[in-house]
Parts: sequence; structure tokens; C-alpha cells
Amino acid sequence: MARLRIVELTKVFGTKKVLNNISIEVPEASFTSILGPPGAGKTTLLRIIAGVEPPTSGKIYLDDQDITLLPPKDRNVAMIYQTFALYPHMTVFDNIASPLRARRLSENEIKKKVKDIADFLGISHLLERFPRELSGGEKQRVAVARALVREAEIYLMDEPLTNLDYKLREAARAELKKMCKELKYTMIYATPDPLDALAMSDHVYVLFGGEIVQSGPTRKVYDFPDNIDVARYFSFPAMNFVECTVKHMDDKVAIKMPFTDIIVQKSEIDISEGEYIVGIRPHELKIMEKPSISGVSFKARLRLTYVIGSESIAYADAGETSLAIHVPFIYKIAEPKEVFINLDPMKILIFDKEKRKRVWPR
Amino acid sequence: MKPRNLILLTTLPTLFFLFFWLFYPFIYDIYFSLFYFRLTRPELTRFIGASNYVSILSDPDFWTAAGNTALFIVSCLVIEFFLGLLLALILSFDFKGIGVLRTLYILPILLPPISVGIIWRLMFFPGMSPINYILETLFGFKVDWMGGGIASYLAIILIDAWQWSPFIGLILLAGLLAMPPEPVEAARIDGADPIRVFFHITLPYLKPVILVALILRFLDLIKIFDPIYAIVTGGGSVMETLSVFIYKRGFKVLNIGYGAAVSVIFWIAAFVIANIAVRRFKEYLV
Amino acid sequence: MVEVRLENVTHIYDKRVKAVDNLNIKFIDEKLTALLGPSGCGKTTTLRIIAGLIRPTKGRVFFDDKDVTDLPAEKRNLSMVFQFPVVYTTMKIYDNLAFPLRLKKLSKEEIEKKVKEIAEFLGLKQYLEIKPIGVPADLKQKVALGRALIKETGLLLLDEPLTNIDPKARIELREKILDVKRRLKQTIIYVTHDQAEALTLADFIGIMKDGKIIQLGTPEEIYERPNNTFVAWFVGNPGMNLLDADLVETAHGYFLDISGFRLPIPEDMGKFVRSRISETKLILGIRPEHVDLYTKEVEGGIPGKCLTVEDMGALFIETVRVGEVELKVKTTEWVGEGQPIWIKFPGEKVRIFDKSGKLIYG
Amino acid sequence: MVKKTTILAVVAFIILGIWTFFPLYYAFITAFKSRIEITYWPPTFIPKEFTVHYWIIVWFDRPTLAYYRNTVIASVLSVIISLAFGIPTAYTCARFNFRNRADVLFTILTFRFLPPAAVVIPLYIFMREARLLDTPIGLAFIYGAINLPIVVWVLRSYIIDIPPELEESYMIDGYSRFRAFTDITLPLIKPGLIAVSLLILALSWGEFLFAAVLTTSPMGKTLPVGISEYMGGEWGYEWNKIMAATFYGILPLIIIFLAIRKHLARGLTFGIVR
Repeated sequence: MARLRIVELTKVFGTKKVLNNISIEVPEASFTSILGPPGAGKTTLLRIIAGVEPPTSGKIYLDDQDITLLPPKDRNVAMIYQTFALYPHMTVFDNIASPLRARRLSENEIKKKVKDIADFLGISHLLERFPRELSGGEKQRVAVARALVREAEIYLMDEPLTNLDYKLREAARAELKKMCKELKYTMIYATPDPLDALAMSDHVYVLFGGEIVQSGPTRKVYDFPDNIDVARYFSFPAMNFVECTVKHMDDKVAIKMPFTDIIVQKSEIDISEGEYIVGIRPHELKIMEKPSISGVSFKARLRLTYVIGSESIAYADAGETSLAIHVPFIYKIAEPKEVFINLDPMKILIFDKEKRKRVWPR
Repeated sequence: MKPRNLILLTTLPTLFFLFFWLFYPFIYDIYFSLFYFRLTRPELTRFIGASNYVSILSDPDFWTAAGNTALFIVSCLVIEFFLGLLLALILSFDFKGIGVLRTLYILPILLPPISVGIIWRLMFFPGMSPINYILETLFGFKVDWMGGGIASYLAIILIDAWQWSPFIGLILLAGLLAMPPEPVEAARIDGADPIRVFFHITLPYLKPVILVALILRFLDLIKIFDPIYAIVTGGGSVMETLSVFIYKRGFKVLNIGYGAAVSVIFWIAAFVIANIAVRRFKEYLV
Repeated sequence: MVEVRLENVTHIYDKRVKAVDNLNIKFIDEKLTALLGPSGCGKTTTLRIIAGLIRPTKGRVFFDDKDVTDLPAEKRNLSMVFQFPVVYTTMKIYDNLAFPLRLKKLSKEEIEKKVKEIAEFLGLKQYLEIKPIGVPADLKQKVALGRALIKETGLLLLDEPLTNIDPKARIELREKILDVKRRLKQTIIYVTHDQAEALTLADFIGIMKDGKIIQLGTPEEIYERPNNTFVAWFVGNPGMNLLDADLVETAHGYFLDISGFRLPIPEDMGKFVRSRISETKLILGIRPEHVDLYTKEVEGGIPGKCLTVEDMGALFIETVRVGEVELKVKTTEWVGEGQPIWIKFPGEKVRIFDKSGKLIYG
Repeated sequence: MVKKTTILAVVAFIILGIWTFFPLYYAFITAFKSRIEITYWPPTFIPKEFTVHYWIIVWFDRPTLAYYRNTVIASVLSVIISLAFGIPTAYTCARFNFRNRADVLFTILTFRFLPPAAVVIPLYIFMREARLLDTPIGLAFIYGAINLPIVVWVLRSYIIDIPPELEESYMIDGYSRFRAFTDITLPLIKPGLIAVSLLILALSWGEFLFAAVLTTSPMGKTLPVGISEYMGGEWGYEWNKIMAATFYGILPLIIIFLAIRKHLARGLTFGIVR
């Protein structure tokens, strides 16, 4: 196991800067996610770390060794591709044995190691098969086995769950997390799915358009996004944004939104007067039959609800504003109806309208 | 190895090899074309400047050959397209044994053009032509296929169509079989009959594939030589295309300078046309 | 306006693959029925049989008691939207929409009126004059939906219409489909592999597996009372926890013996279950959100340990170990890994299946 | 309606079938006819006397065996040459997105469509100087060159179909790029590689113009040239011999054709039509 340090890495394809001045530190035995939309440069970053793509500038250190110019075979990094990249003309056994053979282990050792890892991942019965005879979940396990069979310094995973159907994904997240914790692997995990990052990783780097826009402990980044774009992307369900005007009234602060006003003590939310954007997470909104005494309640017209598995997202119009509300159970309506929505003012995020940066909480 | 070096190392030898065999001779063509140069009388060789070009461009036979080439290209493309489309359509039916038919019906493609020419020479040979026999029995007339004029022209088109309609058929069939079923199904559910489905859905879908087939055919037709040679040789009447023109004037008569000058003109024309045409394949470069 | 009925429908591909296996199902008039199942379960084949694009190997298809099995697609007078948006790229969008009407030989004025109407409804007005080349998939799918709606048939078939649409655009199209369902009195059959779409849109859901309908019911029935363990696991996010158990009868009442701990159950429930099975082995099912989880010891709580936590933003999914089994629990509060926990199974939420997976209690 | 379509299709099948196979059939049976029978009018469509005499005699009254040998050497060698140059180029053009890639590929492709007639004269002189006239070696180089564009383009299309992740993954496993190519890509494109080899073998086999000009001595000629010469002179009317020789010449091609049938569209369209 090792720690990885990337210093001011830049990659240019033709005239396009796909990665711009990336600096990353991955501590030993930790799970780090690179979160970003498709095309943000995640895969390129992993491929550069693996050594199959040279960077345009910048350095990569494994512990204290500069590996920037080393070919992939000399850097002992393992990678799992989104497509799993199993060699179609080799059996599962030969696929898993491939990195061991590259290291010229004896056939007996290879047999033993492959068998051990296959037992560990529950794929021993598949060793004689070819990749085309495997289901999606089995392929993923074989790809994981091929990476884990050797003790690499760093494990890279490029969206290994994207190509699985949702039933397999929900099981795979917990398993993957557990495995990395138990074996104390250093893991870098690229994903476009905020839930993947949230559910599994210790640290997250948010990558937009080839630049890191925010990084830190995962839940901290989730709770306190630096700007609107991170807040919009790294939230599930997607955050609501409402324009507002802030006015000071004596010792109180009034946050005027189109459909309701939030009035709090200056000691509670301390921001200057002006134009802002409020971010409200869908699960901080509650649907009520009657207005509530705590927090802020306002009227809205519930337009439709969308059931996601065991939970639901309701869409309501408060005046001209459409709001998404997370409901932690199955909730359906036959016809649109009038309801009250309750909001806890202490749970909102406030962003500067011009700079789009977070101003509250500080 | 750095990618840059790898790229140079793998592409330069290929380009060099191609240039050596196929471009370098062209430079020589240019050189020879400026001389009076007969292989049989090397002692008469002398520099004559552009005279070869002047005499070519004022030679009506050259213009006839160029015109013939153009005429062949157009007629062959039209006939082969329709025959090929028909072939592709019937071969796209799905029933037991269609695989065998799909193979058999495109068999002529890979036969050497010269062998095809010879086989057809037999079909057309005066005094023993089975085609003439059939024509005579059914319609009461005979054609002198190898006697020159319009009949020979037709004969050569027939030969080319026989060999290459299956080529267009093969490509269009590949296009038809690769066509996703949904658009046709959607149109059927919309209530369209098979003919409307064909013109509104199938044909527009095939357009890019048709274009590829016709461009490739067109570029090959520029070079047309073998079937004409087969018909013309040993006594057939003259129906010259540019390739045949070079062969006869330059080589058979061994007037190298003159032939080289025709070659230069032909080469440049072919290069320009081919380069423009193949760049239509840009979208397939990925 | 059309009631669709399949009688003993079987379809076999290439003489080997049984895609649909002796299917008997009635699609209720003017309702939206979703066929939900994993890939390869035969749902799309079933839909294509109804459309008349495939002739079933065996069995009959009835529209309102009229046998249409031998009728080709173009004579069945129905409309269909495909998974891959089908537009006619050679025609302008206006002509795309007008295409089915022209085939019906409607007058020019009538066609224009209807096209305008549909374009208005689907928000296609500004696109009518362009050809649908290089436009986004959701716009194409709207055109396809428009072409399906403009014919005003009594039967609308939708084959995974949202699967290939970008997630953001999906929300809008989903709303349109809900609108269609509310406004037009059509029988709609909706094939999907996405439980969220089925639970949201459908009046009835038919769960398919291996060419058979396993359960047909309202979304509530499917979710609350899955009649077998496959449905219980397949629907829900994550699916239902399924634990092997042994029914034990003692002087103190009934227990479920689950490896490592015992769960007391009410007398009447025990008796009922006892009367329905011949042996004592059974499967206990409970949804992750229905398990009560405590971080302090409670009366009747079963002690255990939290193994991993997946942060889902609004909720947490905890994998906990009690006795020798692992199960998933959904919580709103974060519980750290390795922490001791106590869980309770609320009696009314427990489902009991026999060893073969059939629901016997709940 | 359905019936009408079926009848039309059957009629089209029959007409196109006659059009395609009658010349082949007639040429084939002509090789079995006697010397006199070929001159019969009306011509016979089934030989009256059936003789295999001419199938044997063609091997002896002309150096047909030498023709065969020359053809085999020239075409096999041309396959080796064009693969040797073509595989590396196809690989880098498939795997690397370098600046002049399109120009390189189009230049290569353009060479395929240049008329042989336009370069044949200087090549004749060159071959004479290099003492390669009348040898299959000389032809092999030229065939290698004119088929090289096919190899580059077709193999490139097959390599593109193999996801680059497989090679990358193999390199990450601990192998060099060269090993990744030989262990992963090469086995996976094997069907395409075989098909394109056989395709250019067939094209070289039947090439006529270069062979006709660059071989003059009886022992140096290739099959197409040798057979075409049967047509002139005293052999001019001996169609039975000509046809027997012709069929000997095309028999290997029919076998190749059957072997690569599934790859044929792709091979003939430079990998564009899959």
C-alpha cells in the first residue's frame, strides 16, 4: 500500500485542456472518489495515474518515488475499467492470472493465488469459463479479482458499477466498501454518481471540466458545497435553488423568497443585505396537511410524485417556483392538490448570486 | 517508446514503400514524357519538350478514349446500381437456405476480371456465341458483339455489370441487414404499405451505404482495362478507354515518351478525382 | 377503449429460446399496465406480439374479444413508441407527425389542425419545420410519442420509452406520459426494467421473469404484498431482506428461529403459518425501511452490530449483523461502523414465505 | 398481397440466377466439349461427347505449371509484404489520434485508385534495370504496394473494434505495449487478419495489367497472362482448352471466396461497411 500524490498535473489533447492543474493527495489505506459528470476528465486522470497516458505536465509520486515517466508495467498500479476489459479470448483463470504471469511467478503459485482470490470473491466455479459466458455481475467480480490478485500499491476504479443493473449496484456498494476497509486498500474511485461517492468514500474530489472545484472529507463536501455547481451536482435528490433578497430589520434578517419569507435572528443567520440564491435540499422539505408551528410553512400545489424504489420525490409549485421534495416512503397522489410545505431555516444554504459562492453557513 | 516515434516508425515505411512503387514511377513518367523515346530505337532519343502533350491533346483518339472512359463509368454505374439494388433486395429475404444463395449470387466478385473477360469472350465469340443463338431463336436477330461500335460497347458494359453488380448488391445487402428493425416497424404501425416503407424508410436509410458503393465502383471504373482487353485482343474491334489507350500507344507500339505523357495526364486526373472522392469517407475515420 | 387479452401465448426464438412461456394476461381497458422485469424476461417480446410485429409460436391475442393473432401490425390500429427513438430523418418534424394521418387519407386541413394540437401539447411547435437530424434523443422521442398519439388509437404500447433519454430530460417526458394517461382514455401497456417508472406511472404492474407473469397487481399490492420472494427482492430499493427461518412451537408460544437468534411471533400468526406449511422451514421477509433500529438497548430488541454504512444523502443504508445473518436497514440517523445496535421487526410489516418462495403470511 | 411479393421475388431470383450462372455454366461445359463440338452451330448446351482430355492436356502443351508457380509466389509474397508494412500502420492509425492521421490514411487510400496503366511504363524500365523482369518477385512488390491500402484500412477497422482498454489493462497488468499487441489485439483480430490476407491473395492472383507488361518470357508469366495468351494465335479457337485453364485458374479463388464470404463486404469497402 502506498499514498499517492499528484502535483499540478495538466493534460492537453490537441488544443483542448482536459485536465488543468490537478493536485491530489490520497492517503494510504483510504477510499477517495473522483466525482464529476461524463467528460470531466475522470477516466483520463485514472489512465494517467495508471501510466497508459502520459501527462502534458505535472508530477505523480507514489510514496516519495516520482513515477510520472514510468511505463505502466513498472508502477504496480491496478485498474478496473468501466467495461471491465476482460480479455475475451482467455478463460477467467487466465484473465486473473495475467498480472501474475507478467511477474513470472511459478505456475503453482499462480494457481494458488488465483484460487484464493476466486474463493474470496465467490467465483471459483467460473474459472474455466470465457468472459462471454458470464453475466454482468460475474464479469465485474472477475475484473475485481484480476486487480486484487496482486498486491498493487494503488487500486483505480473507473465507474465499475455503471454497467451493472440497479439490483446488483445496491449490493455491490456495500460489498466494495467492506472489502476495502478489511484489506486496507488505497482506492481511487471515479464516478459520475453522487450516491457512489457518498456511500463509499472517505474523501472526495469534485472534478468539473478538467478542474478540481472542491475537495475534502466526503460528507463535509456534501454538507457544505463551496458553490452552486457543486451543490447542484453533489446532491441527491438534486437540490432546489430559489432566488431571494435579504433585508435587515433591526436585529432580524429577512430572506425574501418568491413564495415565502424566512425571518430569523441575526445571530442565527448572519449575512449582509442583497441578492442571493437559497439552496434547499429536497429532504429538508416536509409535506404537511396543516401549517406547522416550527420552521417556515407555505402553501404549494403538489403536481406529481415520482416513486424511486422505496422512496418518492414530489414536485410542488409554490407560486411560480417548482420545488422537489424527498419523501422517505412510497407516496402517490391521484390528482394535483394543495398542501403546506414546511422548511427548517437552519438547514438552508445561501449562495452569492453573482459569484455563485456559498456565503452561509460560513 | 514515445508515441511520436512509434507513429513515425509505423507510418513512414508504409508511405515510403507506396511512394517508391507508385509515385516515383510517376516522376519518371514526367521525365520520359519530355522526350522522343522508343525502346526499340534508343539511339533516336531526344528532348522534345511539350511536343508529346501537344500531339496527345490534339489527337482525336485520345479524346475518344477519355470520352469512352466517362461514358463507361456512367453507364456501368447506373446499370450496376439498379441490378445491385434488386439483388440486395431479394437476398435480404429471410428463409431457409438464404445463406447459400447469398453466397452463390455474389460469386462473380472475386473472379479475376481477365478470366471474366475470357468467359464472356466465349459468350460473344462470332460464330459460336450462345447468346446470339438464344437471341436468334427467341427474337430472330444476331449481334456482332466484337465487331466494334455500339454492340461492343454494350458487351463490355454487360461484362462489367455481370461482375460488379453483385459487388454493389453485397454492400447494399450488408446495409439492409444492419438496418435496425424499429423504423420499418414504426412505419408499419403507422399504417404504411411495403412500397411506402421502402421509399420513405429503407432507401433514405441506405443512402450513405449506396454512396460508398458508388464511389468505390466509380474509382475502380476509371481504371477499366481487363474486360476491354479481353474483348479487343486478337482481333476484336477498338473500343478504347484511357487505360487501353496507354497500353496500346505506349507499350505495344513502344513509344515510351508518348505513352508517358498520356500517363501523366491520366495519373493527375485520377489522383485528383480519387483524392476528392475518398475524402467523402471522412465520417468513417472515427 | 381496447381490452387486450393474451391466451396461452408462447413464443420461442430460433427453435430454442423460450422468450414467452404460456402467458395468460388481461390488460384492463383504459388503464396503464406496466410490464416490469429484468432484461431477458420476455417483456419486450410480449409487447411486440401484441403489436403484431411478431407472430407468437402458440396462443391467441384478442382485442375486445376479437381474435387478432393473424392480423399484421399495419391493420391492428394501435400505436407504439420504441426504446430507441424512431423518427423519419428524411421528413420534417411536421411531416413526421402528419405521416400516420396522411396514410389514413385525412384532409389537409384536418391534418394541420391535429398536428398543431399535438405539437402544442408536446412543446414541439418551434421545431416543426426542421428535420430531426442531430437533435437530442428526448426531442426525437417526443416526436415519436406525437406520432403515436396523433392517430388516436385505443391502444398505446410503450417499449422502455425513457431508457435512452438523458436523465434530466426524462422528468419532462415522464410528466407528458402522465398527462397522456390522465387526458386520453387509452389502454396503455408500458414495458420497463425500471421499477421507479412502473411504480410511478402504472395502475397495474405485471412482474415478469423467465417469460412468465409472476404477479399482477396495483403498485401498492406489489410493494406491500409481493406474492413471492423474487418480487420482494426485485421491487424496492434496496429489496426486501429475506432471512431463512425455522418455525418453533414451545410452551411459551411461537418463535422464528433465525440462525443465531430467536424472534417471538404472535400466537395467531404462528398458528396461521403452521397451518399453511408442511415443514417448519420458511423465509422471513422485511423491508429495510421497516426494521426499527436503536443505538441503545430496548425491550425486545435483538442485539447486533453495524457493519457498513452507505450514506445516501437523505437516508442511510446500514448493513447490520444480528446473530449470524446480515440485513439492510434504512435509517435517517447516521450510525457508525462497528457500533452496537438493537433491532426490532414490527409485526405488521413482517412477511412470511414458504421455502419455495411463495407468500403465506402478510 | 403477400403472395404477389413472393411470386415476384421467385421470378427475380430465377432471372438473376440465370444471368449469374449461365456464363459460368456454359464456360464450364465448354471445357468438356471436343474440338469439333465447340464449333457446332447451334451451340450445344450439354456436351454430346463428354471428354476430360483437355483438362489434362492444358498442363502439357503450355507451361501451365510454371504459370501456376509464378502466380503462387507472386501472390503469397505480396501478402507477406503488404502485411509487414500494413499491420504496424493499421495499428497506430487505429490507436493514436495524431495530427496528420487523416491525411496519412487518405493518401494511402488514394494510391489504391491510381490507374496501373499510368505507372506501368517506368516500372517496366525500372524492373528491366533491376533484373526483376519476368520474375514473380518483382510483381510481388508491386502487388504488395497496390494492396497495402486495403490492409491498412481494413485492419484498422478491425483493430478499432477491439476496445483499447483491453490493451491498456494488459499493460497495467505488467506487460509492454508490444506484448499487449501480440497477446491481446492480434488474437482478437485473427478472423479479420485471415480474411484480409486471403482477399489480397485473391486480388494479386488475378491481377492482369502489371503481369502482362512485366512478364514476357513463357516461363515468367502468371496464370492470367498465360491464359489470356491462349486467346491469340493458333490456340484462338480452342475454347475447350482455354476454359479448362481458366477454371484451373479460378478454382483457388472460389475456395478463398467461400472462406472469407462473411468478411467480404468489409474487405472490399476498406472496412467502411461492416
